[in-house]
Parts: sequence; C-alpha cells; structure tokens
Amino acid sequence: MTLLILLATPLAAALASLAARKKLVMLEITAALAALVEFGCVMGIIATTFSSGSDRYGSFLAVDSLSAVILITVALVGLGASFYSIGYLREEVRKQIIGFKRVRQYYVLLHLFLMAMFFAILTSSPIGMWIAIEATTLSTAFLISFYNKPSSMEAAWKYLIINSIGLLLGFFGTLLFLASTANAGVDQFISWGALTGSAATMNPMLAKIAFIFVLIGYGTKVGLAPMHTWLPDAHSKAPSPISALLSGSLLNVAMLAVLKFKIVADTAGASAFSQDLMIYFGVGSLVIAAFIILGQKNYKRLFAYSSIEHMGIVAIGVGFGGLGTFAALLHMVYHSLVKSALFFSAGNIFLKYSSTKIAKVRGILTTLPVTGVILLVGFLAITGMPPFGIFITEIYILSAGVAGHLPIVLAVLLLLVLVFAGFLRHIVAMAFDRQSEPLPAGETSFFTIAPAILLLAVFIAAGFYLPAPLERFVTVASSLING
Amino acid sequence: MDFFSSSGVFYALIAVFLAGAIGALFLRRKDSAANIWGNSLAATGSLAGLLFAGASLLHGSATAFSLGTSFPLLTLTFRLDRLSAFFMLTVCFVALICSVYAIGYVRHYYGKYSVGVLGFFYNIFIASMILVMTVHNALFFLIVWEVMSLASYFLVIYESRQSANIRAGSFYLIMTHTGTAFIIVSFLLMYKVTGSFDFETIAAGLAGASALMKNAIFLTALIGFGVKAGIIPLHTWLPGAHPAAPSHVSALMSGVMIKTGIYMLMRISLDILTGSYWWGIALLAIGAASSLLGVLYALSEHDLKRLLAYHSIENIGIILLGLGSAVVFSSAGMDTLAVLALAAALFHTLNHATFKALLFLGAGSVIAATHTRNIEKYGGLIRYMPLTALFFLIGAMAISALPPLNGFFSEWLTFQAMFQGVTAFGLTTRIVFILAIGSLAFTGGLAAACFVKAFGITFLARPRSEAIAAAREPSVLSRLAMAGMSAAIIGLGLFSGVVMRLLEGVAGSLGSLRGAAPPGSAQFQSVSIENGFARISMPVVFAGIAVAFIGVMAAVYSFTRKRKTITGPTWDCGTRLTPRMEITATGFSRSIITVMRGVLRPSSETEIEYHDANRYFPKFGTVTMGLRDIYQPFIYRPLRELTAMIARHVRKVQGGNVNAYILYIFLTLIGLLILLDVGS
Amino acid sequence: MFADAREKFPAGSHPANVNGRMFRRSLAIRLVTAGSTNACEQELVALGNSYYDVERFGVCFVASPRHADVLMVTGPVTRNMRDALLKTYEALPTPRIVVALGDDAIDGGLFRGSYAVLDGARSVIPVDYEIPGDPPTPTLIIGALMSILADLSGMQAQKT
Amino acid sequence: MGFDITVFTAAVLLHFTNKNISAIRLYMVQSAAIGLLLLASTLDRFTPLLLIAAIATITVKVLVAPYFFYGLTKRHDLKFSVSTYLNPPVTLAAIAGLLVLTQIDFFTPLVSLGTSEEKLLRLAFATILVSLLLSINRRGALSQVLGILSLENGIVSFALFAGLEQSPGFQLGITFNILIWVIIATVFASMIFRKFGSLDVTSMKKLRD
Repeated sequence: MTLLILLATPLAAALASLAARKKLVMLEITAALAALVEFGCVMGIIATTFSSGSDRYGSFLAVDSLSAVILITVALVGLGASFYSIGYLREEVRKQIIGFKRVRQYYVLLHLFLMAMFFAILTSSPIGMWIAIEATTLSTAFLISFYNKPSSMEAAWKYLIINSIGLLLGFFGTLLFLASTANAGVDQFISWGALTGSAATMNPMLAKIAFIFVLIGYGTKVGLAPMHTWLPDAHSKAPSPISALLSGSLLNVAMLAVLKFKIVADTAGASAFSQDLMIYFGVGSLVIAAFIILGQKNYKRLFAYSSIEHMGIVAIGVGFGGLGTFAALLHMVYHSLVKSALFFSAGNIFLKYSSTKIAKVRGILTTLPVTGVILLVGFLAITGMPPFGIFITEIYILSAGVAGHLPIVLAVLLLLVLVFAGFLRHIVAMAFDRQSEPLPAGETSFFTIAPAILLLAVFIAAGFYLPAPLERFVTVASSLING
Repeated sequence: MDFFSSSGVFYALIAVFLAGAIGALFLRRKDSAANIWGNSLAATGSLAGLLFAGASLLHGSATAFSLGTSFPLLTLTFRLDRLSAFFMLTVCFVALICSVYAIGYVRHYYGKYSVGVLGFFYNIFIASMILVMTVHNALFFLIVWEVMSLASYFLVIYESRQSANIRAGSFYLIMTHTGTAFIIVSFLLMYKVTGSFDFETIAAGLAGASALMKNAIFLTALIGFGVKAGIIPLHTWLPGAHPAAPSHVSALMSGVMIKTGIYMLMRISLDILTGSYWWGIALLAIGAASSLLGVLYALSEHDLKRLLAYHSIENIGIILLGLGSAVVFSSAGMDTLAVLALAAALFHTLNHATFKALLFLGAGSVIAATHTRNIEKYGGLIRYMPLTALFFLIGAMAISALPPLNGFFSEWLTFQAMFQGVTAFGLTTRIVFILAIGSLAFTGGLAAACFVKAFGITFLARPRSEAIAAAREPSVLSRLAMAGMSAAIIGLGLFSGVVMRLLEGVAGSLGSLRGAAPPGSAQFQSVSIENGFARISMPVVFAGIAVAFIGVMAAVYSFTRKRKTITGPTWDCGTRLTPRMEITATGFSRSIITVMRGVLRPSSETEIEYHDANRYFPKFGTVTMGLRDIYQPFIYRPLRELTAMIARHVRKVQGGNVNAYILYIFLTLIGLLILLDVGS
Repeated sequence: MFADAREKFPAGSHPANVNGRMFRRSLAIRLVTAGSTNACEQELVALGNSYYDVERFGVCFVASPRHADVLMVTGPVTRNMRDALLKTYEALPTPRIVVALGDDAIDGGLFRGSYAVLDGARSVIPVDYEIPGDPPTPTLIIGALMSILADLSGMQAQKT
Repeated sequence: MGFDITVFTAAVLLHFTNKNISAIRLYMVQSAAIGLLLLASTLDRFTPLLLIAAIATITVKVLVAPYFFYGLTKRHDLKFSVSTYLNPPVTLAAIAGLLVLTQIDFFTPLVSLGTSEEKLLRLAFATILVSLLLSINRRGALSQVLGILSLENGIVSFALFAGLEQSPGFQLGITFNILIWVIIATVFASMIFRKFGSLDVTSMKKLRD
C-alpha cells in the first residue's frame, strides 16, 4: 500500500500544483508536504523490506534490496531537492528572472519527474521500467530548458535526442531479453523475477547481444562514456535542484536498470562478458571525465563530469564483482548524497554570482561562508578523500580488482589522482582567490543551505557508521548481482 | 606503568584532541578562548600521549587493541610495538612543546584569521599523526594518513590571503595525494598476495611472496612515503609548504610529519618485509643525494623558513643513510650491525625532530617580531631578542652536529655504522659506503656553514631594516617552550648513551632484526661499538668542552685584565656606515654555490637601465641571483604538459555536435557487436 | 745626510705622552689627504718605489687608522675634510703622532687665508711634527721621518 | 514481407529526401505499414484491449505525429530539410554496408528468435541501423526526430516479426510515451527555430568541453 501512496503522492502534488493560482506559497507547501510524505513512505517501505526482505503491491509493484538502495537515494535527494527548490525559486522570482507561471510549470514537472523515478524503481516489469525512464526524459526536458536561453534549448534538445536514441536501443535490448519468455504467453505480465527465471534457457550469445543493447541504451542515461555527451550539457543548464536530482537520483535509477539486466544476462551465462563490458565502459567514462575535468571552465559542468566519473567507478566496481559490487552500490548512495549537496552549493553560487563560469567566481569562502564550507567538504568527499565514505568504497573497488585486473586498477588510481588535481585547482580558485569586485557577503536563505547540510550530514554519518538496513540491502543486492 | 599503556588512555587522549578540535571550532568567535582551548587541550593530549608512549616503550612487549566497524575489511586496529611507541613519543614530545609555544604565538593571528579553525586543524593534525604511528590496518592507515595530509594542507593554507600559500598548499596536496596513490598501490599489492589489510596478517603472508612482488611493494612504498618524507627529487612541495604554515605547525610538519614517511619505510623494509640488498643501496643513494642537495639548496636560500625546510630534506637524507645501511646489513645477515645503523637512524629522527622544531619555533618568533621571512632584512636581532637568539644558536649548533649536542651523537653513530659497512663488505658495496660517508661528511660541513650564515645574518651585526628595532621577545610561554626544547637537546646529547640503549631495543624489536645481539655496549658514561671499533663518552666530551671553554676564558681574562679597553665605532673611512654595507647572506653563500655550480646551476641576471642611448650612464641596475630549478623543467613540467596535451585531445570528444554524439553511440554499438563476433 | 736633515728640518716638539720605545724604530702611517694639491702625494708615492724604498727603514703606510701610529696630513685642510680628519685622528689608537706634511698642511701655504680652507692641520688637531716643503722631496721626507723615529726613540737625546 | 520492405525502403528513402513534406509522408507510409502489421498480428489472437492498443498506435503514428510535423513545417514555412553530412552515393554505400553487416552469421541467434523468416528479421534489424544512421547523417532537427521515430518503427517491426508482443497495457503506455515525445520534440523544434533561426542542429555548438 505504501508503494501505491508513494506513487500517488507526487501525482497528486502535480495536479495540486497545476491547480494553484497566483500564490507561490501554495506551490511551496505542496512541494514540501509531498516531499515529506514521499520520504515517509520510503522509510516505511524500507522498514518493511528490512524486516521481510521485500515489499510489494500486487504483482506490479515490488521492492527488493537492490531497488531499496536506489529508492533511498531518490527519496533523500528528492527531499533535499524539493526543499532546496523552494529557496532557489524564491530567489529567482525575487530577482524577477521568472514569473509565477514558470514556477508552477517547474513544480508540476518536478513532481512528475519524481513520480517517474519512483515508478521506475517500484515497477516489477522491465517494460514498465523502460516507460518510466523514458518518462523521466520527457518530464525533465522542459526543466532543462527552464531558462529558455539558446544554450539551455541546445542542452535540452541534445538531452532529448540522445536519450531517446539510447533508450530506444535499450528498449530493443529489453525486447531481446523478453524473447526468452516468449513461450510464457502473450498477455502474460512479465516481471523481473519471471525474466530472470527464464533467462537460464536463453541463448548466451543472444544474451550478450541483448546486454550490449541494454548497456548502451540505459548506459546513455547513466552517462557512461561515450554515450555521456548529453550529461554535462543538461546538468549544467538545468536549475540546480534539477541538476541535483539528475545527478543524484536519475543516474542511479538508470544504473538500476543496467544492474537488473546484468542479473538477467548473468543468469543466461553472459557473466564474464557483462563484467568486462562494465569495466570497459567504466574506464572509458573515467578517462573522459578525468581529462575534461582538468581543463573545465564551468563549475556545474565540472560536477556533471564528476558524475560521469563516479558512474564509471560504479560500473567498474560492478565489473570487478565480489566486494566491488558491494562497494559500487554503496558508492551510488554516497555519490548521490554528496553530488546533490554539491549541486545545491553550485546553485547558491549561481544565485550569488549569476554565472556558472569558474573564472567569474572567486572568494566564495568570504562571500558565501556556509556554501563555501559545503563546497570544500563536498569536494573532498567527492574526490575520495578520507575520512569520507567514498574513499572507502573506492578502495574496496580497487581491492576487488587487484587480483584479476591489476593494470586497470593502476589506471583507475592514476585517473582518480588526475580528477583530484583538476578538482582541487578549480575549487581552490573559487574558494580562496580574491574577487576583484567584492559582492555583499551572506547566504541567500535557510532553504538554500539546510538541504545541502542535511544531505552532507547524512553522508558523513553513513561514512562512519553504516546503518543496518543499508548494510543489509547492499550486501543482499551485491550477492544478487554477483550471482 | 601498565595503566598508562592501556587502551583506555589511548582512546582518551584521542578524545582529548577531538574535543580540542571541535571545541576550538565552536569557540571560533572568540579568538583568545579558541586559542587557549585548542592549544591547551592539544598540550594535554600530547602530554598524555607522551606518558602513554613512554610507558609502552618501557613496557617492552607490544600492546594491541582494536575496534570493529560496520565496514568490511576495515577494523580500527591499534598496535604499539616499540617502533610505534618511539615514533609516537617523538610526535607527542614535539607536539607538547609546540602547543605550549602556540598559546603565545597564535596571538598575533587574533582578528586576522580564524583562530578556531587553526585550533581545529591543529588538533586533528596531531591526533592523525599519532594515529598514523599506531594503527595496524592498512585501510585505517590510509584514512588517517590522508586525514593527516588534509589537516596539514589546511594548516599550510591557513594564511589564505596570501596567494603564494594557496599555491604551495595545492601543490603539496597534489603531490601528497599522488604519493598516497602509490601507497595505495603498495597496500593493494599486499592485499593481492595476502588477502588482508591487517599488517600482522600481511607480514605473515608476505613471507612467501615472489621477489618481483616484494620489489614492487617496496618500490611503490618508497615513492609514496618518499613524497611525504621529502626525498629528492620528490621534495619539491616541501620548501613551499612548510614555510607557509604558522611556525608551530611548520615545526610539527618539518619535525615530525615527514617522519611518518620514514616510519613507514622502516616498517615496510625491515618489519613487514625483509630488506633485500638493492633496497639498502637505493636508500643509501637517495639518502646521500637528499642530504647533499638538501643542504646545498639550503645554503642558497634566503627565506629563513625555506632554509629550515631544505635542512629537513638534508636530515631526512641522513636518516635514510642510517636506514639504508641497516637494510644492507640486514640483507647480508649482519643483524647486529643493522641494529646499530637503525638505532643511528632512529636517534637522528628523534634529534632532528627536537632541533628542527626548536629552530622553527625560533624562526617563528623572529618572523612574528619582524614580519618578514627574508633573512637579508634581519640583523642584530640578538640585541632585541637575546633569549631567542640563544635558543636558535643551540638549535643551530645541534643541527650542525657540533658536540656536545644531540645532533653530533647521531651523526657520529651514522658514521660508525657506515664505517662498519666499509670494513664488512666487498669492493662494490665498500665504494657505495665510502661515497655515502663522504657525502655525509660534506653535508655536515655545509650544514655548519649554512647555520653560520643563518645565525650570523639573522642575529648578529646591525639591523638591516627598521622593523628590527621593534622586535621583542615572544611571550613567556613561547620562551618557556623553546627553553624546554633546548634543554631536551642538551639532555639528549648528554644522556645519549642511555637513549642509545633504548633505541637498540627499539631497533632490535623489528621483525627481521628480532633477537639480534646489541652492537656493543651503551651506558651513560660511554658508548662503545663492538670489538672496540669506536668508543665515545658524551659526559667526557661535555666535560672536555666545558674545561676547554673555562680554560680559554680564564686565559683570556688573565691576559687582558690589566688593559684598558676603549670602545669606539667601527672605522668607516670617514663616511657613514649603513646596514647595506654588511655582509649579506647572498654574498656569504655565493662562493660555495659557485664552487658547486655543476650541481646547483646558479643563475645570475644583470639588468641595467641607462640614462642615454650610448650606454655610458646607468640609471640603475639590478642583479638577480638564484638557482635554476632543475626539477620543474625536467620532471614535473613534462608530466604536466603530457597531461595537458591528452586533455586537449580528449576535450574534442565533447565538440558540441549532436550528430557526432549520436555517431559515438552508433560506433560503440557496431564496434561492440563486431568485437563480440570476432571474440566468439 | 739624515743628520743634516734633522738639523735642517726640526720636526717640532717631542710629544709628551709618547714613550719612544713603544714604536721600536718602526712607524705605521695613515695618510689623510685633506684637500692637497696631490703634489705631496706624488712624492709619497715615490717613497714606495725601489729607489727610495721607505719600508727598509721600518716605515709603512697602512689602510686603517686603527693600525697606525702616525697620522700624516697633507693639504691645507679644506672645510669638507675637517670632520674626516678629526674622525681619523680619533680612530687612531693612543699613543698617536700627527705629522703635517708640506707647507699647506703646516699653515695653509699657498692657500692660506682662503675661505675654503682652515689653514693647516694645526687648526683641527694637535700636530706633533711638521715636514716643510711645497712639496718636500722624497729624500727630505725620508730624512724627516728618520729624525722623527730617532726623536721618538730618544736617539737624539743619547747623542747630544 | 512486403510491409517489411516498405518499412526498410522508407527508412532508406528518408536519407535522400530534400523536402520536409516528403519526409513526413515517407514516415507516414512507414508507420502505416507498421500499423497494418500490428493489426494483422492482432487478428491472430484477438482481444479487445490489443485492438485498442493497435488502433491507438496507428492513430499516434500515422495521424497525430505527421499532423504535428506538418504543422511545424507550415508554421515556420520550412520547405527543405537542411543538408546531410554524407553525399548521396556515400550514404548509399554506408546503407549497403549496414545491410551487409546484418547478413553475417553472427546475428543468427538474434534472427532465429522468431518463427518467421530470418530474412525479415535481418531486414528489420537493418532498418534499425539505417534509421540510426539517419539521425547521424541529417543536420535538420525534424529529420533527426523522424530518424528516431523510424528507429522506433524498426524496433517495433523487429518485435512483431520475432513475436515479441507485449501485453496491451504496456503497449498503450509506450504509445502514450511516444505521443508525448512527439509533442515535446515538435515544441522543441519550434523553439529551436525561433531561437536559432533554422532547424539546423549544427548551429547548436555552444556547449562544448
């Protein structure tokens, strides 16, 4: 039942927002309430899943340990982003950059976006998942072009085109996998479980071809190189809360699809192949991201490339298997928390400096003291500095690969250093260098700070102590993925 | 005694540091409260650590305790064997002195920078160093190691309004992060062989590993920890970063933080692994190069703190000479001699920590009083800061290895160990040892020259700038701290026999040297190396020097007491003498630099602007002298340019053309399908 | 020859505070050119050449007044050189002897009465011996120096 | 067989049309072929829901989507599509290459899925690849959209021949998705025309690195 409420809440919120007239507060209250209810629902689902291993509603909606991990990230980032949106949009309205109608449009699409993501996670059908992920593309296209500038149009167009092509390929792959269940009957509802069950009878070669399509298809949405090209554009042009959701949740949802198909492909006997493929794409993403980060000129794109990098690391972790999978799943959780906090801080910087160019942003620590600290901590966390959790997961991933893939481990390590160096250069310049024309110091509002602090706090806490449900989910899910 | 070495005390002292850190952060609005809270808790923690480490050191057998975590492979294992205890003792002692010093010193930051933030990172820094010396799990080690690097980074950029500090900090962090990557590789290789991150298990499991694997582990560890230790040519971050930090932090960084690299090198090459011959030779070569080049660079340096930082490189080199000898001896089965060499290295570690900390504290007082780090601007400070001058002189004498101070004894011991190497081995090894001895001797002489310069230019003669006249002694606590450190230096010199015996025990407790016979006898009254090879008695040296000193003084007095002395100004040829006419640090060191120009590659640029086109009447001229940096153009810049070049090409991937983007997807698809076809 | 010279050029008064044995028949001279025409200097330079070679008599010119027994002054002492002369005189360790060389240094000579000069060294510092001449020849100078040495060591007193 | 060739030929011809209106018509023809195939497959195992799904699909693809595109060209007076990267002969060669690629043995597991003839599946697969090439080759926004839709048609035809029908509920969902997609794509194309003055996507090159 909670699952149904979880899906109904954003829909209701979207409708309520659509009906709102002239009052900004109504939209904000709706968003806040919806976010809290959603979060509550997710907590309920997690409690059920923790106690009984899974939570389901009929045969259509189901949550297992793997989806629960992703669900946590979506819920947390969704909560943060909803509250952050309030502060962010208020400031934009105050500056008269946007009007009420745009804000309403924003909130409606935000709720739909969240609903699509929740549906993608909850649905027990591969096709349903595909529809939901396609729906995320559609609901976010207008959010990316939110500022209606030529560059944001460009980003949205590329996002739309590339993701549509990718997802169609993913759809094709899905269909190929479904071929194994062809004898189950036409009108039969095919769930993930049924798919996995019948995968053993599948031709391994077909499974491999299908996995190529799925990986390229959903990998486009995940942002694996070389299908990542839409990602920096979209993430940098969307309003910051949306960037946070894109980076912090959507990528994870898409990765969930890849992982679920990997389980199916592994059952069909393509285990080694799927792992190798994941490693290749992971390393490719890391290479692209590391070198582009080095010379990046735009801080939102910087964070976007960092998302590519981290999705690459996750892919590598899954590819290494064993402890690597465990770490990769944990890594996704950590990454989404930190990255959304970073995008929130990027939003604050943008609100203050009205530019996303690194060269235009100087002296954050004096101008925006709290945001500056968030930025610094987030930077250290995202580049894998201890004592933050990402360091541990990265080491796990590396140690999982050291036995079988030593050269790749070395390359990954080198690239991580490169990422760190690139990040350091930009962040230090932004945080410490003196600005030529000082802006008035001070944060925008409570709502632009609190979500980032909340997410970072959760992240840091989870880096020191792994909560029992999370540990259980990650362990179970990784054993599921490792087969 | 057992109480002090219990795990409870250890956790408690870590908690004290954490309380100091967080408390200071909370008190950041009130500078003096943050200062007193942060530094006094740091001092308390260090004192507790001193007791704990001392008790553990005397306890003999190793104590171990651990905490579990919710993360796999990661346990918070602590193990205090004698080596850890010794290094922790060093850390805590220096930290104690520095913290006391800081209470007075930090005052000049009031209102300029946040003292709370300083207190936070300072406490974290000390705590992480203690943890680095004590943890026994590679994963946990990496965490505290990086925390230490981070804390020190934030301390380096503490004076963040100076962009040079930010640059130095960034460079430091990137270097140390790269080093950490090598360390990670080293640990991962250990994990590959043993399947564990626990040092105990690793040590047991590595025994049967292949030589190639062992060499790879050692080499990566050498690079990784070498960056932190500041061996040449991985030292380039050090002269920039150490001086940038507040002086009490520089003292800790130079005095003990770089020793964490030494600690792990000792741990890996002699405890976890058994040293092989070429490792020792490599360490000797690196040690010789670092000590010689370090002191030569120091000579040409006119920034007081940079000068001291270069001397850290030199002393790391000396320590590595001892360690390298130990590894060579150990690989040849001469465990007794290995113990001797290692004890020398350990002793020099301790000594360097004391006198380098003292020198940095002295330098800090001078800089705080004069607001400049350029020694050409000092002069005559002895009149304004006599006590600081005295303490600095003691430190300078100790670092120049002048008897009877502690630096002398450890260098003497290193010499003896290497002399043993000359007699014990065949021709090739003998040559290596002879060269190492030569470089050490040369280093000692140059170090003395350098400190004659540093002390003379800073404290003697007449003030070179007006700021000097305003210089005053630092606060009572700061002076007390420096006095304490000076006493320790003299004490370590006088009681070096006792310390030596203790250190033999420490050296003999390491895995591959366990059960080795002591290399001679070490008592208070004298230290003698086996078979009467060499013998020294520090009390006698002390007494001898005292007698000679008193004798000379008495003689001078008796000859001159009847004479009338008239004090007059220096003969100035009828003109007025100005401070510009004094001998400069540049002038002092230039001749040595000119002699060593093959290595140092000095640069000198003369620039003259003329009044007229005929070049007859110069308006003014400038001469810029310095050393050409050979590391940047030959090692670092090519790497940077290579990376930048690759980055330029990679960036073309994101060219902005959506058709191209779709093409990537298409090609990937086709490519993978074809690959799959070819592969099957 | 020297005896003649001594008679010809009485060198002034024997300084009261000097114990002659202290110099041991050797003089270290510090020369101060206090506005000289350089004529005296030319002759003094000639003292150093191999023909006259004044050093064989134990007389040498030194660079610093701190090393000197004798302060030799040439020139009429211009106003600008007054302080320098005084400083040099003070820099000489005691016992010290002042020798004015040439007429200019003795009483201003040619320049006497000029507003720019102080009319000889005597007006600035106490002068012990005078060597007249404009300029005195090297032989003369040597003779005078010898007589000064003799005077200082009490030789003349013994002879007479 | 005939339908399949129609679908493929339409995808090929889309490469060579210069006029937008003829491209839209080609897409209509292609969609109609798919729609008829869909209907034919419904006839085998008739359920009302399946029929509704089929009719919805046909409506969206044959009527609604072309209607929107037609409106777009009408509104902005877009007669001719922007040029291609490859000239016609090279395009033809590339298409031939892809066609050959689909004929290799490697795809046997892929094409032995269905009960129908292998050749049809190979052709459907070729349609997919050729449509992808279309999106790469064309510079016009509308042509890219058509390429994606043609890709979708290719996938649907493949699925039909391989007997991979989905439950009607999901088919409806997919159709709804496509409808929304078509609307959004049209709106965006229109907005792009307003912002950039043409539908040439290569003018959008501001976002790089």
